[in-house]
Amino acid sequence: MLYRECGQYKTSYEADQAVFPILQDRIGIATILVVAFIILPLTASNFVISSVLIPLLVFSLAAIGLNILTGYTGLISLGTGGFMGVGAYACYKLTTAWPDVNVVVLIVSSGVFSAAIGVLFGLPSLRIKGFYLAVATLAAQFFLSWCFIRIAWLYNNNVSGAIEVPTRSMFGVAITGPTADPVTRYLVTLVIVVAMTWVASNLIHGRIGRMWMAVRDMDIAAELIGIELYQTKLLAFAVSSFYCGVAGALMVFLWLGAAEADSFNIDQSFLVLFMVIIGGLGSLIGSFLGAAFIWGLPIMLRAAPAFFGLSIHAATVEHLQFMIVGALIIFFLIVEPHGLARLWQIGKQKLRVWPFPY
Amino acid sequence: MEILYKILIDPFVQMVAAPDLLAQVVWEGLVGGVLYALIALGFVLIFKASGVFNFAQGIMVVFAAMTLVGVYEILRGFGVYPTDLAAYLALALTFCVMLVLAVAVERLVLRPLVNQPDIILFMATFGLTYFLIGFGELLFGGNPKVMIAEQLHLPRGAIELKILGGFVSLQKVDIAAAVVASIMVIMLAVFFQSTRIGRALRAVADSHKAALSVGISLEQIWVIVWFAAGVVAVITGIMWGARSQVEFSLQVIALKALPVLILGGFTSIPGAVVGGVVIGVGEKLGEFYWGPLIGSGIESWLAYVIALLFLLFRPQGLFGEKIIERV
Amino acid sequence: MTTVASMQPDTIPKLLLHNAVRFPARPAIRHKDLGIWQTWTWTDVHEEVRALALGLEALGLRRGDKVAVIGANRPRLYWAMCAAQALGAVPVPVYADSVADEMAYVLDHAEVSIAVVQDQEQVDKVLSVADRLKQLSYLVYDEPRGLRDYDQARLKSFVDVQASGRLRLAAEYDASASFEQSVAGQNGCDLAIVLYTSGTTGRPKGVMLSFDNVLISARNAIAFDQLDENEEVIAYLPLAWVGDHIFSYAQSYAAGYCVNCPETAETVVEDRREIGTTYAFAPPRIYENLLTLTMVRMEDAGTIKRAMFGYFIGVARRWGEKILNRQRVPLTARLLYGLGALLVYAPLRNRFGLSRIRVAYTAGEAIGPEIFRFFRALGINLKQLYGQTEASVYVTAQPDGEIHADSVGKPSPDVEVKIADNGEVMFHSPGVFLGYYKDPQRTAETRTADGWVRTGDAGFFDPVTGHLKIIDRAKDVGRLNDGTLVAPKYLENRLKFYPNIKEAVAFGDRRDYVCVMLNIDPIAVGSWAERNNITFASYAELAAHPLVSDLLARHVDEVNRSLAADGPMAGAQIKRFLILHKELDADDGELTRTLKVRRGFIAERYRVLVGALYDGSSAADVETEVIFEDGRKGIVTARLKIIDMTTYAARQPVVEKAA
Amino acid sequence: MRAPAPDQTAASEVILGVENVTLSFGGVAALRGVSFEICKGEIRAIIGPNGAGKTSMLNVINGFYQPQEGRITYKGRTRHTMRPAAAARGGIARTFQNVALFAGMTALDNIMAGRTLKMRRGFFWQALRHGPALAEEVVHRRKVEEIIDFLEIEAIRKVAVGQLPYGLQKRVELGRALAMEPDLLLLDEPMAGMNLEEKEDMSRFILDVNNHYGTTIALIEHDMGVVMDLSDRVVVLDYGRKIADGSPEEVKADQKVIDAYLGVAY
Repeated sequence: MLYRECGQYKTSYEADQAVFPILQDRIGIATILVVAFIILPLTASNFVISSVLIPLLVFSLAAIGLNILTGYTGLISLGTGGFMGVGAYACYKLTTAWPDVNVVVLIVSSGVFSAAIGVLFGLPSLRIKGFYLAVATLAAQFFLSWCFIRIAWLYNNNVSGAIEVPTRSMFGVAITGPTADPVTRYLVTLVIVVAMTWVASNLIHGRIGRMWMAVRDMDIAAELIGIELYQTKLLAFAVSSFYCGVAGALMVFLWLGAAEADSFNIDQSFLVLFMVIIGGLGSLIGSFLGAAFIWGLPIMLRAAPAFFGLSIHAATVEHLQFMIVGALIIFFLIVEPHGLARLWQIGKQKLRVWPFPY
Repeated sequence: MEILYKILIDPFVQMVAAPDLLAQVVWEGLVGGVLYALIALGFVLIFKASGVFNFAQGIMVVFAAMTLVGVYEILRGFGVYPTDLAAYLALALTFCVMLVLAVAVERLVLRPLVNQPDIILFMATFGLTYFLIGFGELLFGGNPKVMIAEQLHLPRGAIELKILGGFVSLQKVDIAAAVVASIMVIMLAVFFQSTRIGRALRAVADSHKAALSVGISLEQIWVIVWFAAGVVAVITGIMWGARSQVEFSLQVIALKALPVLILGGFTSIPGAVVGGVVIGVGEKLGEFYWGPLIGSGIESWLAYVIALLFLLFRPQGLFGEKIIERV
Repeated sequence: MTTVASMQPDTIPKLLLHNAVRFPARPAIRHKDLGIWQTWTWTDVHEEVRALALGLEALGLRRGDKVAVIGANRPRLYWAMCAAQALGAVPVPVYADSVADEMAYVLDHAEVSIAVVQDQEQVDKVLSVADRLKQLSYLVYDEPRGLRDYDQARLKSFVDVQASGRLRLAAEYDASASFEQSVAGQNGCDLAIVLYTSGTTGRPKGVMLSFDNVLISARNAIAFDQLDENEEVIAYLPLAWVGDHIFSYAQSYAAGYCVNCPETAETVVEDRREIGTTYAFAPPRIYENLLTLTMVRMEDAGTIKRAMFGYFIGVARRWGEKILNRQRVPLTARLLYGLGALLVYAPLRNRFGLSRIRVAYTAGEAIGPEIFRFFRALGINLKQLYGQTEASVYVTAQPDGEIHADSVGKPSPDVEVKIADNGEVMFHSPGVFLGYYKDPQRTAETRTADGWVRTGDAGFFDPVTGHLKIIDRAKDVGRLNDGTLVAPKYLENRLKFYPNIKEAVAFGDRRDYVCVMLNIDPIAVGSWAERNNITFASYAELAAHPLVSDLLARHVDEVNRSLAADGPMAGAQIKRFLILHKELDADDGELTRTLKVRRGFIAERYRVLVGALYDGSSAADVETEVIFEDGRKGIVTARLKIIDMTTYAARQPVVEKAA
Repeated sequence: MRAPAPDQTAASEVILGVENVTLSFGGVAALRGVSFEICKGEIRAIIGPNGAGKTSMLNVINGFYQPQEGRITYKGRTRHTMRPAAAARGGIARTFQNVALFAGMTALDNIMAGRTLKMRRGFFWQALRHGPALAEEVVHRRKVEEIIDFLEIEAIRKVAVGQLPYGLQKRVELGRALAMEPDLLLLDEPMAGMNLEEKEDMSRFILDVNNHYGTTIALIEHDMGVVMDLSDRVVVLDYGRKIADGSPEEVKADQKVIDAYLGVAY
């Protein structure tokens, strides 16, 4: 209905291969970007920005990272939290070691470290598959969170055992640390996330993306067309962990402002995994939708009783929240195992063929 | 050189120096291992029969324990007396609850998700975990409870063995746990080997048609295995609860079962046991003798690393069937 | 008009040079090939055609020679026509789906010396009859696929021919000049093209058209509909059909607009949507199919959506036409229509690929008023025109705002139309053909000494609107034994207006009453059957199903009722009908290549059935020989039920309101 | 049946040689001392009753299985073990008995994936997906489109292969193999489960591939008629042994073959 593709014809492969070949999609994306970059910063309250929008972006990025590994390459990982942690601690070390280097540069480059660690724990992926591999990543998760506690050097031996984000500014504006204004932090996060999403989509739509998906869909056939399974899987691990690492760094530096080992425990890994599954394996949009759902739902649930003027004990709400999230996860897996992304696709298809059913 | 010595030689020297201590550590590990094995057992049962990797096994243990204690308290509240009667009544009721749970899971989760890829079912059990945590806490409150060990007439106190030129103390509860575990394993083995249903369950692992030919519907089989897993969970809950206290954070021990499964193979009951023991002992030894070298707490990951290294050499586990890739 | 025309280039090759200067960078033709719309500007086309022309000349193509063009709508085949014309040779497009034998006749009769063909399939066909073609010296093929092991002596690849042409351009200093000379050397009255019309009877006739015929008609039409170089048309109808020749070739050169060639036959709808044609020309069945498709698909839609769709289509049927004709309508209607446009009409146009349509013509057959109004109601400016190959298409057309579902409009610019005493429509125009190729006798039969052409159609001018109405082929208009007038085609069209009825053949002339044979529409009836869970394995089985015959009986009954109110036609109501066991098929000679029924042939072929229809028997056995795609022959047998209908007394004719 | 392609009658240069290859899984012998040669440009059929070891033979040739004994000589280079990826790099392409496509991807992407080896642009450019990377993408898209045109699957270009009917899936798989521009093309029952029309199409494609690109083809097929029409030479396996080798006519006449096929539709 909204999609009127009549008259949209392609005279070049560049146009035909474009990520958004349909005009209406391009318009849609443009609108979203305008809203994200201009409208929200102007309208949203500090609370919304710093405890809804920023985390949403951070988790979306982590979800994209995990999606590259699990959704596009078909390798289950339970180590996301750990890899995020590596990013965070690396960034902390970097910023404290080189106070005057631009913090944004450091945030992004801290991904390199988690990438390295990711590859290290990806090494077994040649021999082992499926749940067995999940265990390998679980090893990574527990080993890393152990490191975050035991290796005092990581948090510069401070007594609290936590990492405190130092104030760093860019063009004279504080963008990290307690003094940084939420909107600034939001915008910085947004820029990084958008840029990295763009890169991810580039990779996925090109040769590398096809290699990943080939490995995922039918590794035998992939090998047959000359794809080196091992290298491809490791590359996926590297890129995936890089994204998670940066997400971790963002989480500490632009969202929480401080963190300790616990921020990167197994629960974090599961949280991101949920986002990917609910959002839809093998879909970038899904990563965002999933993050929004998993992160947004509890917030709404917490708000709900007050909204309906009920006074329920906080603990009870907490418990109900667990139940509802759990139930919803199952519900979603039942109604649409391919996640929100698929729902979106179906909806879009319906609009394209409207008024016909097919 | 120095460090190499510390790693390669020193620990063994210590072991020889104080064999009683070694024995103690091994025993501790053994007991821990038994409990791991019990949880792994739950996994294996379900994985064998329905190919589902049941992450919820951990929470089922806690839930079972919580229910047991909770129901007991309620019964006491109604003034059921004597206490042991209440306790056993509670136990019976708990089994019923687990049966209900099994049925519910089959109806509400497994049946709608039949023929979905493993990862999806895996995630579903996550959802289940979340739900049970919330549900359990809602019913029994978030704070820890004490297992009704004595009401169930579990032995208490310890046996002091004077051996190896020193003392080795064995908690009676632990012995009981070991015994119960072994009994249960044997029962299950018998069940699988020589009952019709057992054979059916084994068949399911290979092909669903085979199972139907035995005359049992897939649904029934699922209910049965989940109930069996539930029973195992109750036992595990009691044993674990008797050693420490019953709290929801316990559910992470489910993750401990993973390396055990890796060692034992996802489909082998004896494997689960052996794996459990190996991990348990290995963990304790590592923690006790090597831990200090690199800051303690290595328990938390040692098991996984052991499993991982093991994987690289034998991907299908100790007792798992060899996987041949057909093209 | 003529005066204006005479100042402009008077041949198509001249127009090519003209356009290369006028619109050097504008797209002249596109082809969806290798997944994208490959585009050629007028400059490119000029270059391509020149290269090809010089190449063909090198192959010995001379002024007056005939060049057969065989294949689907591809840029290269259109260029071949222009290249031939540039050399003063005459292109002869041939229906690509005609069987080897038909093809042999045309190629031989036209004395074709070079055939430009699309692919292996066509090469095989031509080679299979090569021994009967004395004149044929070369086969130029576009797609080399599968031709590698062929004896190359008489085969030349299109690319090579062009290459040799380019070589000449490089080598011979005067090559380009000689090309332009030969272009300049011709003028409007020269023979431009020979189009073979598969007449309803006998062998095809080669209609000779001059550049003037083609171009003046084309220009008049362009002026008539205010077309310009911005139009986009989709070329998917047979090259050999005059319609395609005018709309996708002559008018494109005259107006300078872009012609788009679809990727394959299956993807036409998709490709049309991608391009978004602004100017379209199609026989009614294309629109019928669109409508049928729509209705069938909407049947599968959800209840709410179906209701919504139904409601707004209602709104459209009520107001759409008026709004399109700029008549006054209440505000509420406008608002409702606006909402409908958002929810239904615009999306539908989009699905049809007609979002950008400015003018759409239907011609060649009568179109069902329902279908016609449906499209107009959606805001698509669908119009009817009445044309003939002999007239270079245009005889009459409907001017914007003067649309009547049951008329074919007013005489086109420069065209005079008169009705002969026997009711036959005759015309006189600059488009009047030069004659039938090598057939002065039949030429004389058709064209009077003073240049009037007999259309062979019976019709009359509506006294109210002054629009021409066509009843039937003049020779087909017959009388029942009791003297009442029967116009079989008129009946057939009335019947075919029902989506369930694909084809109808009516009999009655010199008989006691009217009978018809029906063909069910497999898509429409098929899905109807599914909805009523009627199972069927084959077309024949479906056609023979009692419930299906009931369904069609209802349609026939409605037709009878409406006929009763139809003045002169009231007497010719349908007494008996049967449903044929197989689809009428051009390959079996039952339809013409333009898919018109050949009543005579059918009457002959199904003698048994016709007999049964009139001897009162309740059923008839039939045995037919059919020709399969691969040329093999087979026998189909069936027992057909004959249904009796009730007829109604004539009522006072009600004048049909326009829309 | 068919006019032999010129280059192959000219010089029957051997492209692949199999020398007494023996393969067994845990005692079960799939192949026992099989030897035969495939000449450049020919269409070589491997036939035999079920379980004759045909598929195993292909798997040995492109490195899925490592034979316990025997040697494979490909393009003059002899090797004992080889990984599939290496075989691919060497110009061996392959289709499977039961289609092995990338179900999550469109027909177009499946075939594009076949170009992987031919694409050079590194990670950096891929990440930008502009300039060189895009240029490369376009070049290969064009090549792929030629294959799509060749196989007449324009209409389903952008359909996810999962939703395609079996016959078309087989075509897409062939397309993916062709995209590799192989020197040796292994086809495992290319016509299994197809109707007559689809079989005719597929046969045409196979002939055209061989004729158009001069690709050497080794194919396993059950439909004897097809084999006799298509192939230049036929190897017959039975219980992992070679029981006959020669022109279709010779093989047809061979008593051992007839015995082996006794009861099998012929």
